[in-house]
Amino acid sequence: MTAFGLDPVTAVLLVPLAAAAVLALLPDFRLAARLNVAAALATLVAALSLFAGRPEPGIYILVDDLNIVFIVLSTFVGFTTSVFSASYIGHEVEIGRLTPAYLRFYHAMYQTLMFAMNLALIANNIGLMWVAIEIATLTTVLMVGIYRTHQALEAAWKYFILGSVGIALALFGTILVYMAARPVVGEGVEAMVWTVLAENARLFDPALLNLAFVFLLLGYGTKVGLAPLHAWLPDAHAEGPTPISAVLSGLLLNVALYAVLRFKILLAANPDAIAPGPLMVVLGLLSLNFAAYMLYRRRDIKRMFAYSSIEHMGIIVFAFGMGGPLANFAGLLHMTMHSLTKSAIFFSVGHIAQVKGTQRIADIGGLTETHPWLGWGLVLGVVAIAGMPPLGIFMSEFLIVSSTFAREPLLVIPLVAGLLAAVGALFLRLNAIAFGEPRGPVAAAKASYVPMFVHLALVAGAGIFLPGPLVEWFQHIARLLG
Amino acid sequence: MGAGTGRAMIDPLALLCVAALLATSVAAVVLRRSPFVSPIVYLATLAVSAGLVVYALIHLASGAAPVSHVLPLGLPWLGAHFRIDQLSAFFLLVTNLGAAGASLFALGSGRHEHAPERVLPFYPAFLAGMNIVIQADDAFTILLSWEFMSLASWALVMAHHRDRDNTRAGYIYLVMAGFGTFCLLLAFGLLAGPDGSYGFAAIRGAQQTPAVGAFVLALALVGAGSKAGLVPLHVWLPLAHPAAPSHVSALMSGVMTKVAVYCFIRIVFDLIGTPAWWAGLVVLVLGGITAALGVLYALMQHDLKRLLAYHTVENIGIIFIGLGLALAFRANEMTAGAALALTAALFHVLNHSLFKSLLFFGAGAVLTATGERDMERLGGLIHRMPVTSLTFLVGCAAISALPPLNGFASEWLTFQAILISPELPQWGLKFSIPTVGALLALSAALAAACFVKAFGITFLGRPRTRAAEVALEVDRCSLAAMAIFAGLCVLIGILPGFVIDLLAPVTASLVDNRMPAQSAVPWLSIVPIAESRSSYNGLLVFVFIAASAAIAALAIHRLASRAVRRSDPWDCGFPDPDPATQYTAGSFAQPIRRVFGTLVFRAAERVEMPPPGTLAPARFEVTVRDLIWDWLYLPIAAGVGFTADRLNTLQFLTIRRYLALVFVTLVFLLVVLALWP
Amino acid sequence: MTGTFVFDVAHLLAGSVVLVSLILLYQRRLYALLNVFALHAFFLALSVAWQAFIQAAPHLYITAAIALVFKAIIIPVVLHRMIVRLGIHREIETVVGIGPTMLFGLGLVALSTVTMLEVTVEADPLAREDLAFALSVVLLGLLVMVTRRNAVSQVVGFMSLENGLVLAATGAKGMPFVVEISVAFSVLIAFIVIGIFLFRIRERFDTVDVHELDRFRGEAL
Amino acid sequence: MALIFDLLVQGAQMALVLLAAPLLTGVVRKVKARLLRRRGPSVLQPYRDLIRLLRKEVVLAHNASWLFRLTPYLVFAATWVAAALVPTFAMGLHFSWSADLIAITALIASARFFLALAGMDVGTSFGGIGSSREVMIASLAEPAMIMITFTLALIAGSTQLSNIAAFMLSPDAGLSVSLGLALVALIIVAIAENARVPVDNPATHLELTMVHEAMVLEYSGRHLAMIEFAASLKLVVYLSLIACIFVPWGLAGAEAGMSALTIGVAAYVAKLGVGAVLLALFETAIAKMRVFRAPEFLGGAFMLGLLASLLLFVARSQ
Repeated sequence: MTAFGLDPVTAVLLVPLAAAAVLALLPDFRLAARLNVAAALATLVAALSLFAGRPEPGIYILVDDLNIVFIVLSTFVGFTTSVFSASYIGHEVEIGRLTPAYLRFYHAMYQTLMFAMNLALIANNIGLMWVAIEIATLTTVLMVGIYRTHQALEAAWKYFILGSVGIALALFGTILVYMAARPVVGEGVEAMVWTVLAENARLFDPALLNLAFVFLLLGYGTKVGLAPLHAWLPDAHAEGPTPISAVLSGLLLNVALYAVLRFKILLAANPDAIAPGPLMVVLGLLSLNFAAYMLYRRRDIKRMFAYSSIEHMGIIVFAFGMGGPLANFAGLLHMTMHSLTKSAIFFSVGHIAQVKGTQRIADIGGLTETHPWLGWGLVLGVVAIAGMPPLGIFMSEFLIVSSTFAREPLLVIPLVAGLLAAVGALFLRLNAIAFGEPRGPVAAAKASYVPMFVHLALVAGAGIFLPGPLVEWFQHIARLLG
Repeated sequence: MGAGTGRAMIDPLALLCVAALLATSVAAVVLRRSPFVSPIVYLATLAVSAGLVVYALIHLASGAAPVSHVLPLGLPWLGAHFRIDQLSAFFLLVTNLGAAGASLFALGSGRHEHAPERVLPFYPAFLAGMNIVIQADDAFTILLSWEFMSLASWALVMAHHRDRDNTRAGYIYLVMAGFGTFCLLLAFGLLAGPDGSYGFAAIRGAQQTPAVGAFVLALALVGAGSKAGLVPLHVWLPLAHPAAPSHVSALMSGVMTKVAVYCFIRIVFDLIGTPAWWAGLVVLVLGGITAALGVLYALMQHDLKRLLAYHTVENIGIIFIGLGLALAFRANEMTAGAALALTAALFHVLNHSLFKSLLFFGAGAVLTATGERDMERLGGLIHRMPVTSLTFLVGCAAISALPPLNGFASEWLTFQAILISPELPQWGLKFSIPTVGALLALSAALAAACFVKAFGITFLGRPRTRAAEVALEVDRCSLAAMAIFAGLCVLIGILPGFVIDLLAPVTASLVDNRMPAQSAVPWLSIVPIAESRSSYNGLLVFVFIAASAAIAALAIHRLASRAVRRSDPWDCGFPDPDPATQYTAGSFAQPIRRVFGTLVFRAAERVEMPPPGTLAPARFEVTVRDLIWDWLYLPIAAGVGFTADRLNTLQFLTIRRYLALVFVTLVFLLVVLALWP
Repeated sequence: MTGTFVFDVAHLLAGSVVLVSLILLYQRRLYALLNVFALHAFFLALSVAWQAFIQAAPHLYITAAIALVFKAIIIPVVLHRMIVRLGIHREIETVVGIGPTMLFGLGLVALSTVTMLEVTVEADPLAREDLAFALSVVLLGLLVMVTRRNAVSQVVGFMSLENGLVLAATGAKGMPFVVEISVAFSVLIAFIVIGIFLFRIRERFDTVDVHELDRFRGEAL
Repeated sequence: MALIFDLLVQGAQMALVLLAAPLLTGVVRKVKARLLRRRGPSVLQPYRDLIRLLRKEVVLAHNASWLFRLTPYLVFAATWVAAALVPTFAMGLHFSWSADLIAITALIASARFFLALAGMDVGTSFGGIGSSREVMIASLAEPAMIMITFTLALIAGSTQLSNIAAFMLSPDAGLSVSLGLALVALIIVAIAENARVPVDNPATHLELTMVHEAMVLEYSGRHLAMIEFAASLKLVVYLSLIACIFVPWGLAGAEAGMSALTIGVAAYVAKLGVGAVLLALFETAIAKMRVFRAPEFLGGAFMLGLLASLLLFVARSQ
C-alpha cells in the first residue's frame, strides 16, 4: 500500500532524502526532473497512506489529526510544484539562466527541502522540529540565491541573516519550554516530546511559558512572514526560481505556522498563562493591513504576490488568534485554500515571466488577449485570492469576518479595511496585467497548465462543496486548537 | 433547519433552470470555436428565462405556499437553502422577464459582438447568479451568489477591455461591489449571531434587539444601496453600466439593481422584524435625494447609455421613496398605507425593469447601427430606424411617467401613498414627506425634460454625422425584443389593476395587509384607498385620447384641405445647410444647467470669443463635476495612496534596520510581559 | 562541595559573560571588539565546563571545547585576517553613541531580570539566574547587531547572541541536543563568515558583490 | 336612462369646452386691445383663424417625420380629454373618476412632451430653443402643480376634482392660508403653462424672444390649427380648474336636474368671462420678463405649493 513497502512515515522522510542523494549525482537534468516528479509523487502516496494506518506516537515521530492535514497538503503541493518545475526549468536552461550543474544542485535541494518540511511536520520533539525548520530555511536560502544575480544574492543574504536571527530566537523559546517542562516531566528527552508536554502543560510555570511563547512567536513568526518580521519574504519570493516561490508561499509559511500553532495549543492548555490569542490577533491585523497597502506600489509581479502571501498569513494568524470552533475552522480552510491558490498563481506567474522575459508589471499587459490560458488562469487565481466566490477563500473569509463581527465588532473594522484595500490593489494590478492593450512579447508559452488548473479546480470546488469527512476532520482539529 | 417542511413539497424547477444556465456558460466555453455558439447560448438563456417567467407567474397567481429546498452545498453544516415565497416569485418574474428580453435582443445584436468569447460564457452565469440571489434562503448562499453576480457582471463590463475607460469602470465597479458585499456580510454576521446560525429560518425566529436591527438596517442600506445605486454610492453605476454590451447594460440597469432592491426588502421587511419609524425617514430621504440628483446628473450627459444609467439612479430613488414610506407606515401599524406604498415600490420595480431594458435595447440598436453612443454625433435616426425610434419613444414616454403608460401608474400610486401620510404621528416624517414628494414631482418633470432631449437629439432633427446618416434598421430579433417590451409598457399602463392584484400576496406576506382587490372595481380602473379619494383608469384615458385624436383627425381630413407641400424649413433669412447648427444635447440642457447647475455640480461655462476679424473659431466649454466624487471618493483614494507611499519606504530598508524592527518588537513584547498583571 | 558554592561559581561565570557582553557594546575598534569577543567565548566555555562538571554531563565538555576552540580562537583569528585582506577600516561605526547604547544595554539586563523574576521558584534558582543572564546576553547580542553598522561587528553581535543561547541550553539541566545545537550554530556562523568573505562584504551587510554596486533595495527599477 | 343622461352631460361638457375655447382667446385679445386703446379684432376672430388655417395647405419641412405630423392630433386629444375631465358646469361628470387632478396634470404634461419633440423634429435652432425653454419652464411648473394638488387633496381629502369641488361647496371648507397660497401658485402655473406674459408672449413675432411660438414655428395649415386650438383649450382647462376649485359656486350637483345644469352653464360662462378680463388686465399691466427670470418666478410657485402642503401636514397632527 505504501511507496516502497516500508511504513509510511519512514517513506515520507526517506524517499525525499534518498531522492536528494540520487539527484545530486544525476547529470541529465531532464531525467532528474522526471525523477524529481516521481519522488514527489511517491512521497505524496506515502503521505496519503498515512490516512490508512498511522503509527503510535514515539518520542521523535508523531502523526495526529493536526499535522496529517499539513503533511498531505505539503506533499501534494510539493508534487504539483515538481510537475510545474519540470516544465519551468526547461525554459530556464534554454535561455541559459541555469546550467545543468546548477540544476543538479537545484533538484537535490528541492528534495532536501521536502524532507526537511515533512520532518518538521512529523516531528514529535520540539528540538527536532526546530532542527528541521532550520534545515528547511538554509536550503531555501541556497535556492533563492541560485540565479547568482546581484539581486538574487542580496535577497538570499537578507533571508539568511534575518532567518538566522529567527532561528536563534526560536531556539531560545524551545529551551525555555524545556525549562518549563523539566520540573514537571523530569529531565531528558521526555521534556521535549510534544505529546508529553501537551498532557502536562497545565502544570508548567506560566511565566516561563509566556516568555517561551513570545520567543517562539517571533522566531517562527519570522518564517511565517508576519509584519514586522517579514522583510526577507518579498525579496526571497521575487528573486528565487518561481517553483521555490510557490513552495515558499504554499508550504514553508504553513510549516512555520504549524509550529506556532503547536505552541499555541501548549499555552492554551495552561490556565495561568497569558492568552496567546490577542498577540496573534494583533500581529495578524498588522500584517494584513501592512501588506494590503504595500501591494499598491509594487512594480514586480512576483514580489506583489509575495506581499499578498503576507496578507493572507495575517488573516490566518488572526483567525487562529480569535480561536473558537468557527474561526479555527475558517483558519484551517483559509490556510489550505491559500496554499493551493497562491502556488497556482505562482505557476502562472512563472510562465508569464518566462514568456514576457520580465517580472516588471509595467511591461506585461493584455495577457487574456495574447495568452488566454495563462491570462485567465491568473485572473481566476487573483479572483480566488481576493476572496471572491465561488472560490474557497470566500467561504473562509465569510466565516472569519462574520464570526468576528458577532464576537468582537470593533476588530472587524481593521480587518475589513485591510481586506478591501488588498482587493483594490490586486485588481488594480490585474487590470494592467490581464487586460488592456497587450504589451511585451506575444510568443506562445511552452507551459504545463495542468498543475495550475488542478489547484484552481480544487479551490473552486471547495468554495461550493466541501466533502463531509474533510469538514468533520477540520472541525475536530478546530476543537483541538481550542 | 426549515428543510423539513420544504422537502415534503419539492418542485425544483427554478433550481434546475439555474443549473441549466450554469451548464450553458460551460457550454459557451467548450463551444467557443463553433460559429453557432452565440445563437445557441442566447436561445438557451431565452428558453430558460421564459420558463422561469411562466413558473414565477404561476407561483404568484396561484398564491402557492413557499417552496424550499436544501442542497448539500455551501456551508457544510448548514447546506444551501433555497426558498421561493411570493416576494422571490415576484422578483423571479422581474428578473427573468428582463433576461428573456435581453436574450432575445442579443440573439440578433450578438452577431455584431466583436469579442463574443468574452461575453458568452459570463452572460448565463450572470443570469444564474441573479436567480440564485433571489432564491437563496441562507446568508452564505445569498452572499455567495450576490458576489458571484457582481463578478460575472464585472467580467462582462471588462468584455471590451481595450478601452481604458472600461477597465477603469470595471475596477471601480469591483471595488464598490466588494465594499457592498462586506456591508451585507456584516449585516448577516450580526443577524446570525456568534454561533453562526446563518439560515434565514433561524434568523427570522431569533428576536433582534432594536440596536441590532438599526445596525443591520444601516448596513443593508449601504450594502444593497451600493449595488442599487443610491446616492452617494452611485458613482460606479454610470461608469460600469454603459461599458458593458448593450443587452448586458440593460440587465445591469434594469434587473441587477432590482436584485439589490430585493436583497434590501428581504433583510429589512422580512428578517429584522419591524424597525423604528426613523428607519423609514432615512430611507425616504435618501430615496428623494437620489431621485433628484440622479435625474439632474442624467440631464447633463450626452452619452446616451450613460444618461440611461443615471436615470436608473433616479428610478431607484423613486423605488426607495416607496420603500421608506412603507417602513414608516409599518412602524406605526398603518398596514393599509404600508401595503399601498410597498405596492407602489414593487410596481415601479417591474415598470422600471421593463422600460429601462427597452431603452437600453434602443441605445444598443443605435450603437449597432451607427457605432455611436454620443448623442452629439447622432440625429435624424427616426427616418432610418422607424421601429427602433417608435419603441424608444414609448420607453421615453413611459419613464417620463406620462399617462396612459406604466411609469405613470406606479408614480401615481407613490403620490397616493404620500397623500395619506399626514396621519403619521412623527414630526420628522411630517416635515420630510412633503419635501420628498416635491423632490419626486421635480424629478418626474425633469425626467420628462431629459427624455425630450434624449429622443429629440438622437432620433429627431438632421443627422449630425455620416454614421447617423447611413444608419440602417437593426435585425428582427432586436426589434422583436423592443416591440414586446414596448407592448408590455402600454399594456401594464392601461391595465395596472392586474399587476396590483398580482402584488397583493407579496405585500400581504410582508406587511400583513394588501391593497383592495382591483379586479372588482368597475371599468378596470384602480382605486388605492376609496372611490371618493382617488382613482385612475389608464384604459379609459387611453381610449379617450385615441378616440378624440381619431375624431379630430377624421373630421379634419373630411373638412379641411389635405394638401401637403414639402419645402425647406423656415430659416429666418439665414440658411443653415450645416446640421451642426442644430440644437445640441448640451445646448438643450443649458437652461436647466443654469437653474440647478452651479448649485448641484459646480457647472462652469467658459466662452472664448475671438476678436472680430480673426478667423479663429469661438469656443464654448462647459465643465460639470460630480461633487460626490470630488468630496467623498477622491479623498479616500488620496488617503490610500498616501498610506501606500508612506509604508512603501519599508520595502527599502537596510538589513540592520529590519533587524532593528525585530529587536524592537521583541523588547516591546518582553516589556508587555514584564508589566502583565 | 556545598550547593551554595556551586551556585556561586556558576553564577559568577554566567554573570561575567553578561559583563563581557556589556564590554562588547563599549568597543570602538574592530580588533578590540574581536579580542573582547574571544574573552566572551572563553568565559562561556568556562561556564559550560562548570555546568558539565556540576551536572555530571560529560557531553557538555564537547560544547565547551567547541566554544573555546572555534569561537574563542578560530573565528576571531579568521575575522582578524579578513579585516586585513578586505582592507576594512578599523573604526566601528555606531548608529547611536556608545553612552546611550550602554544605558540601553543596562536597561535590557534589567528587563530580562524582571521578566525572569516572575518565574516561580520551584523552577530551581540556578536555572532561573542562568536564564536571566542568558536572556540578557541574547538581548545584548541583538543590540550589538542593531546598533553597529559594520558587517564584522554585526557578526560578532550574532555570535554573542548565540553564546547566550548556549549558556541557556547548558543551564537547562539535562537538556538533550545541546551539543548538536552548538555544532549546528557553529556551522551557521561559519556560513555567515564564509558569506562575508565570498561576497567581499566590506562595510555593510547590504552591499554584496565585488564592486560596490548601487544598492539593491528590492524593487528593480 | 340615468346613464344616457350622464353621457349626455359629459358630451355637453366636451362640446362646451370645444366651443368656448376660441371664444375665450378672442375675448382676451379683445380686452387687451381695448385696454391698449385699439379696437382689436372681433371676439370671433379665433374661429375665423382656425377655419382659414384648416383651408390652407400644409407646408412640411423636408425632413419632417411622422412624429411631426402625428403630434398636433395627440396634443389636441390630450388637452381635450383633460378639458373634458375638469368639472366646468356640473360635478357629477360620468367619467370624472377615470382621471384625478394628478392624471390631468400628467395629461397636459404629455401633450407638452410631444409638442417639444415636434419642435426638435425639423432640426432648426428655433425649434430647439423653443423646446429647450419650454421643458425648462415645465420642469418647474409641473412640480408646482403637483404640490398644489397635494394641498387641495389634503384639504379636501381627495384628488378627484368633483370631490374637491363638492368639498369646497360644503360648509366645512373654511378659509385657510394654504388655500390662498395654492391659489397664487396655481395662477402662476397657469400663466406659465399657457405661455402668457410675463413668462412668454403669445403675440410677439421675434422668434428668439418666444418660447411656445418658436417651438411650433414649423407648423402650418391644419396642423397649426390643431395646435392653436389645443393652446386655447389649455387656457380653458386652467381657467376651469381655478373656477371649479376656488369659485365652485353655481356648479350643478351630482344628480342635478336640467335647471341646475343651465344655471351651472351660465355660471361657468360668467366665470370664464371674468377670468378672461382679469387675465387681460394682468397681461397689460405687466411686462414680459427675461427667460432666465422665469425659473425664479416658477420656483416661487413651487415653494408656495410646498409651503402650503407642509402647513397642512403639520396642521394634521392634532
